[in-house]
Amino acid sequence: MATILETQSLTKKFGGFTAVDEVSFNVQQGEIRFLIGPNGAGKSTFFKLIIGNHEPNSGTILFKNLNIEKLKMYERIKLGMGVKFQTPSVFSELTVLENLNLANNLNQLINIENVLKDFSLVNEINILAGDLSHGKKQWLDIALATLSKPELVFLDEPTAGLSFEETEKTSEIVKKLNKQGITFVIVGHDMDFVKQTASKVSVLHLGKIFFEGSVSEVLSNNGVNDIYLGIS
Amino acid sequence: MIMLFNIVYQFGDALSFLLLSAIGLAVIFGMMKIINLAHGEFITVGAYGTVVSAKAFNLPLPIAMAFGVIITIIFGLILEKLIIRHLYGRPLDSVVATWGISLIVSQSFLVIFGPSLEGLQTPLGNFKLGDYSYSEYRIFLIFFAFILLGLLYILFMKTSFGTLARATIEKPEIASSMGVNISNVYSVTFAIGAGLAGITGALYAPTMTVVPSIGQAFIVSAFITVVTAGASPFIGLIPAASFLSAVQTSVTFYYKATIGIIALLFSVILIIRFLPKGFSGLITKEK
Amino acid sequence: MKKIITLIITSFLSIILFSNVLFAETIKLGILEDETGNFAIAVIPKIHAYELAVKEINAKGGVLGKKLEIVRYDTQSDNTRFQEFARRLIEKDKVDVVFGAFSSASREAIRPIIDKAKMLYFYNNQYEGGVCDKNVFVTGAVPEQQFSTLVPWLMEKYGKNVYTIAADYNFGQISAEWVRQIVKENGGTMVGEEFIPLDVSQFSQTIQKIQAAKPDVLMTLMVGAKQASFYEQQAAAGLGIPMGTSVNVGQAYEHRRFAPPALENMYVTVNYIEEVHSVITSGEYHEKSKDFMARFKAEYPDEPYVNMEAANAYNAINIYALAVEKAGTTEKAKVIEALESGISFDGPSGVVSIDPKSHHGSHTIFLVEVGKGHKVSIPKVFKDVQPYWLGEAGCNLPEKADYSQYTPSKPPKS
Amino acid sequence: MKKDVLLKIENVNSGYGSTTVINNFSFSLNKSQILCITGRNGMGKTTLIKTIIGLIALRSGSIIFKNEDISKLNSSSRSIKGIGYVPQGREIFSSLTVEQNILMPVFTRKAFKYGVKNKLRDIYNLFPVLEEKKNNNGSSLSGGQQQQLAIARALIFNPEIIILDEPSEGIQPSIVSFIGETLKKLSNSFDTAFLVVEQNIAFISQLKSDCILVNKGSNVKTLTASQLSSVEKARELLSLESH
Amino acid sequence: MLNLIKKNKLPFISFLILSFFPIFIDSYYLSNISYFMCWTFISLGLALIWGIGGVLSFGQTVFFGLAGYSFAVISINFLGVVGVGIWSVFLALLITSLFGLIVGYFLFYGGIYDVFIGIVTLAITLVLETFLQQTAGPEYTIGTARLNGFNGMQGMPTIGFQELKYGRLEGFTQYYFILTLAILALILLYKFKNSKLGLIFLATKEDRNRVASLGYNVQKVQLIAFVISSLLAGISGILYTNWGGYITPSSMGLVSAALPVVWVAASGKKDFFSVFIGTIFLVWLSQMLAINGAQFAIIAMGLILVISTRFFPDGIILMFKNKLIEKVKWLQS
Repeated sequence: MATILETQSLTKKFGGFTAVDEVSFNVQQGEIRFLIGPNGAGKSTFFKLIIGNHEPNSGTILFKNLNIEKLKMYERIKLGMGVKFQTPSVFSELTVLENLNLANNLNQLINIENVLKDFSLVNEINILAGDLSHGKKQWLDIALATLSKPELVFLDEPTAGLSFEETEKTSEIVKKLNKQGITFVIVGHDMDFVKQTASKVSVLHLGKIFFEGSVSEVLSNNGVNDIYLGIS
Repeated sequence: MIMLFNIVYQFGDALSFLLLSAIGLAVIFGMMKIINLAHGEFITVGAYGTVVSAKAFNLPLPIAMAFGVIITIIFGLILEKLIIRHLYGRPLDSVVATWGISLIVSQSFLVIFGPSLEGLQTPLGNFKLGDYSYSEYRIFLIFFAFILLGLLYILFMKTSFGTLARATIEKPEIASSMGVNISNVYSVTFAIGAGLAGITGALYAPTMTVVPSIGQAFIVSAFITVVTAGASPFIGLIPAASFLSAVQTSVTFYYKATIGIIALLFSVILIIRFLPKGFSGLITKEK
Repeated sequence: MKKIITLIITSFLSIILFSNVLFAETIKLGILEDETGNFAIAVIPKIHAYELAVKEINAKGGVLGKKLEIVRYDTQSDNTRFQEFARRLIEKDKVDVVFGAFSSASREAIRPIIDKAKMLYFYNNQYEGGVCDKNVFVTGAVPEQQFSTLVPWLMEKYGKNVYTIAADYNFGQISAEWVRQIVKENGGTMVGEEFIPLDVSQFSQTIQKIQAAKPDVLMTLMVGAKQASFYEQQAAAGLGIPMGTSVNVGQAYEHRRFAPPALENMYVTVNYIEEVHSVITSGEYHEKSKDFMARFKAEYPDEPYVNMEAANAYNAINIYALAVEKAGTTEKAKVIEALESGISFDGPSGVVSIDPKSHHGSHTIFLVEVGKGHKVSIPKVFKDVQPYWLGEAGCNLPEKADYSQYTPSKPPKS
Repeated sequence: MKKDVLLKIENVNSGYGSTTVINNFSFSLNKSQILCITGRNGMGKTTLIKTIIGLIALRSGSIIFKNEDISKLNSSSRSIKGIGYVPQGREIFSSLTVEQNILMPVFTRKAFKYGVKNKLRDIYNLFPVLEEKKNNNGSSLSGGQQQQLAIARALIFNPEIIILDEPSEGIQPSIVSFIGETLKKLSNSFDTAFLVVEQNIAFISQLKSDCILVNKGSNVKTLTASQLSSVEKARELLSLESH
Repeated sequence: MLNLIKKNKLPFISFLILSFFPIFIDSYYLSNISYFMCWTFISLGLALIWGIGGVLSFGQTVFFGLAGYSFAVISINFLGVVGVGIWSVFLALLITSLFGLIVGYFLFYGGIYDVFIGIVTLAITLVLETFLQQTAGPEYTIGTARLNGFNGMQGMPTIGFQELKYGRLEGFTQYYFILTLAILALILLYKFKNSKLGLIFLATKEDRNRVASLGYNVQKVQLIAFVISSLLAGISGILYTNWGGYITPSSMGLVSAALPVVWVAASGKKDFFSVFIGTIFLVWLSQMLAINGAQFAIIAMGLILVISTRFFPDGIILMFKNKLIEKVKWLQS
């Protein structure tokens, strides 16, 4: 399998504080990679560095073997990325359909009905996105990130505030999209979701990669337990 | 030596004008996010309150000034209850309403008091250094501006009222659910802003022509100072006003007043471009 | 609640809509003056003076047997209002003549409209001078009348070093140019000149600049309420230099409104102020002014001050009436012809004659001194001062129609 | 019904605009009890909480707190009566320091000025990380620290009940379980009652409390602590399979 | 076309009425309504960037003034040259949109947002005003055109074909020209709003970052809209200059700058048609009040503004429009 994303010694400092510290990280095509770690470990910063919301102090980012660290966010997205931010950020004054149309950034022919079905939004098509329930907002947000079939999609806490049933459903959606060829990098705390979905997990701690491995390896690692899971 | 004192005096004079122009707006716009186009009219109310009470009741100036400030506070409270409280969280709509208020106030003053009031004499005297003479009241204004700003900083950053006010303005619903009577906090905060504008009016009334449009002399200075001060106006006001008045006085000194004003406006544009968080952002170094 | 408010607004609007009333045949005088806004203070006496003149003329039976009727709009010190209402006067109200405007900018705003419609227009204000326009007549004083009297007198009394501070726009710049020229002609030196934007209200820096130059005489050509704050501030700083001006005192009566000593030691040349009758205790000017004041105060007892523009407005209406009487018609071309034949009116401050070449009026110029405690005295009166410059420079309206404004540095002949 | 009922919700209806979200909802909560409310998204859990604390107007029904109907009071008065609130997403005041955040509710309560120092001491003992950062701005804390701060802010004025909306959301597992233990400790030693809206099954079963399942704005069923003792069992019982 | 009318019955009827107006009214009202309509373009431009894109510019008058002055300077310089009244309009608009491009680039690519945009554009318009006020002297002459400082410029030719009988923009010609231009502007603005670009711009109001994260160059979209709005403000400036034969620095002052913001907000900034009608209504209203209200005109205007924001937060005209469409079934599409 080919490497789709690679960072080399990526570093980001805020004032005197190093949020991301020389992180070298790579993702293979077809993975569902999870990025977990304590609050404040630098997960969100790392994620924002890759999609272009922050500028790194040093280091390189390779996407499909292209250097992208100098590109603006929209340019990176156009190369074949998709993003969902931490808090659901759908356009609340637009309808669900308008939201989806907006996400079609390459003006492709997309079967919107299938998308609506996949995300259980069929009945809400003409509802303002702001009036959706929290769970449906999360799904619409994931739909926006994945609509134009990008090769690599980042999801930041896609199951925050979801019930366990909704979490399971989200996992199914992600796995289905993964089968269709989308590689995922997912940031989150929801260990149920991780267990259901992940193909590989990276643990970030104090701005560095602390541990990397399969779900079971991570769960059985004492270090990860100490800093993060807290299962004694 | 005299030259140096001259520079300090001119700079301090311009600085205190910017600070006092901005001080009420720093609360109402800087904190409460009401784009108050009637800020100048609040100053007018303070000035008229001072002059009218001084003449009508033959009050000594400091008492008349206090009277002017109290009238502005009452005016602010009434306005808050009737109109402004419906505009919180709708900052852009506040533009129209406060514009309307400013029309009403300045025109009402014209109708009630006529086109001009008889002026007051500037208090205190003057002193000479070499060829130059200086108004003592102007020096008093410089000190007063700094003291007022210091008190305001303490009020909003260090006292329990200030904590409540900042909390309420940031997240009114949450503050309310923590037991804060937000409607009172809003009223009091707005009244403080109005009162500060009233102080500006009262202080400058004896030095200027008291006409219904007197407040217009302050409005542009007020907005540019508050905006360049940044998100924490009480921290940013002094550096912002210092920078702007330094630009203005030095350019005016070497060229002319018109170029001074143009330079002032240009530096505002550049500050916003290169210091998007204003001067307070530079100091607090927020992420 | 909303319904009630909607109702109130709607009924309010309909009242406004249908309140225009038709009048019988009269001579219609359109008046555009700033009843509200920045200039209201100097303009309100002017409006009353128009009304007084019209009332007096109508009481005597009107002109050519017709009554005079005023159609007046409040231009709110706003140039766009001047344009809107000039059109309204001309196209809707179909007035016979237009009077008005305070600031030069508002006069310039309506001049294109006036000229396009070939309307007759009286501008009744002291100003920077130079308007050479076939359709325009000026009854206010101009710089050559005010400065050629004031500046030499001041230089003789106090010294040859003159410093000018002036509003940084047309009026201030052109007036300063006149001062510069007259100072030079009289062997003086300009030790400094500063132009200040209209929006400035704080003058500490200006005051120090003046002190650094050590002038004998300070010419203050300051305009508007904000700039008038200079006087209080210079007094507070103890500047103490004799001042001369062409605008203050005579328009917005600062000597009455400001607490002394703000205007002490100030000299102004005006073609009228209400003190003329009380300061000059006998003679022609005393009598005429006293009579005028008595009639004015009988009509408008609350008028705070009768300024020079009030006299100019009063003169303008009377001059127009005389011209119509002479022409025997209100037809504009004929009235202009009559005016160009040399009409004179004996007004509150003596005879005002229209100079045919430039359409400007001659004036009696009073040199006013504001002394201790703002006590007014008139040390000198200049009789029959002519608006000589435009005519000498090449403006000759009876011979050659023109529609421009000229300045000393850009005269008509060049 | 036990005698020491603290909060009693009876036939409550509420919603936004023309839509009714909460339908004839009833339950009661005793002193020092922990009660969970769970259910799928969009079923009205947050609306219910906001109705109880007074941020959304009640349409009908009653809210009885300490034997007094508080449904006519505004949210600040309800808070003064002794209801603490930990909102979803923490809602820390970012422009205040950590200590100002904690003390903020005290400033509006004249009666609580005394003894506040001791209370603050207790809170710092409970959440040492907050003392470490007490002069930092609220916005500089991490998610887990903010959650502790939000609880501290509710604890400071000794409320009889604290209502928490999704306290585990976006928090790392170790801190979630620390918070769970803290809530249990507080309900035991300070007699504080807790009403917790939560979807994290592990957290619910950790609390060992009764749990109300909400569907379409109504109280569907109440499960006891023993029924929820294991995560797997809880999951089964709380699922709302195909209605 | 028919579909367009069906969907927009109320605007269609309004324009039908407006186009038959000249039959019923005299030349004064004709020119007065033309004057009201001059101001609608600057409002529409502001409604575009503010109502749709959430960008509040407080200094649209800088484009108004710049266009007016450019038109005056160019046309005076080439007086007598064939067609000067027409191509100087295009040149002036070109200058204005270039300036809009520069200002917009500075704003959006410089990362300036929210209220700061308002202050920056206000500062720019005040700089231009302050500069022009003091250009009375002969040194401020461009070619043969004197800027003439505070007193303003005049003497520019009337736009149009000077030789033709109804070829110049005055009277009927002016009225129909402005009306047609307004209809055209409205149609194009609605087209823009309903286009993908419009959708993107609308979305930037809520969350710029999210729009960028969907792969769009947010700055570019905002810049395009800003240039369109500066162009519209420029059209107002030229039409106004042509109407009165006069342009002055005070059209860029604080008061002038605030007026379009007030018109747009009070009318209903989210709906172009309401903004069009609202601008005409408010300019007319303030004129009527000035004519009949004497001293109380300005107070009444202030009261109307305060009450309308207090009770009709979405704009009074938009509220009336929605009420009307709601009540009159036939108007619904």
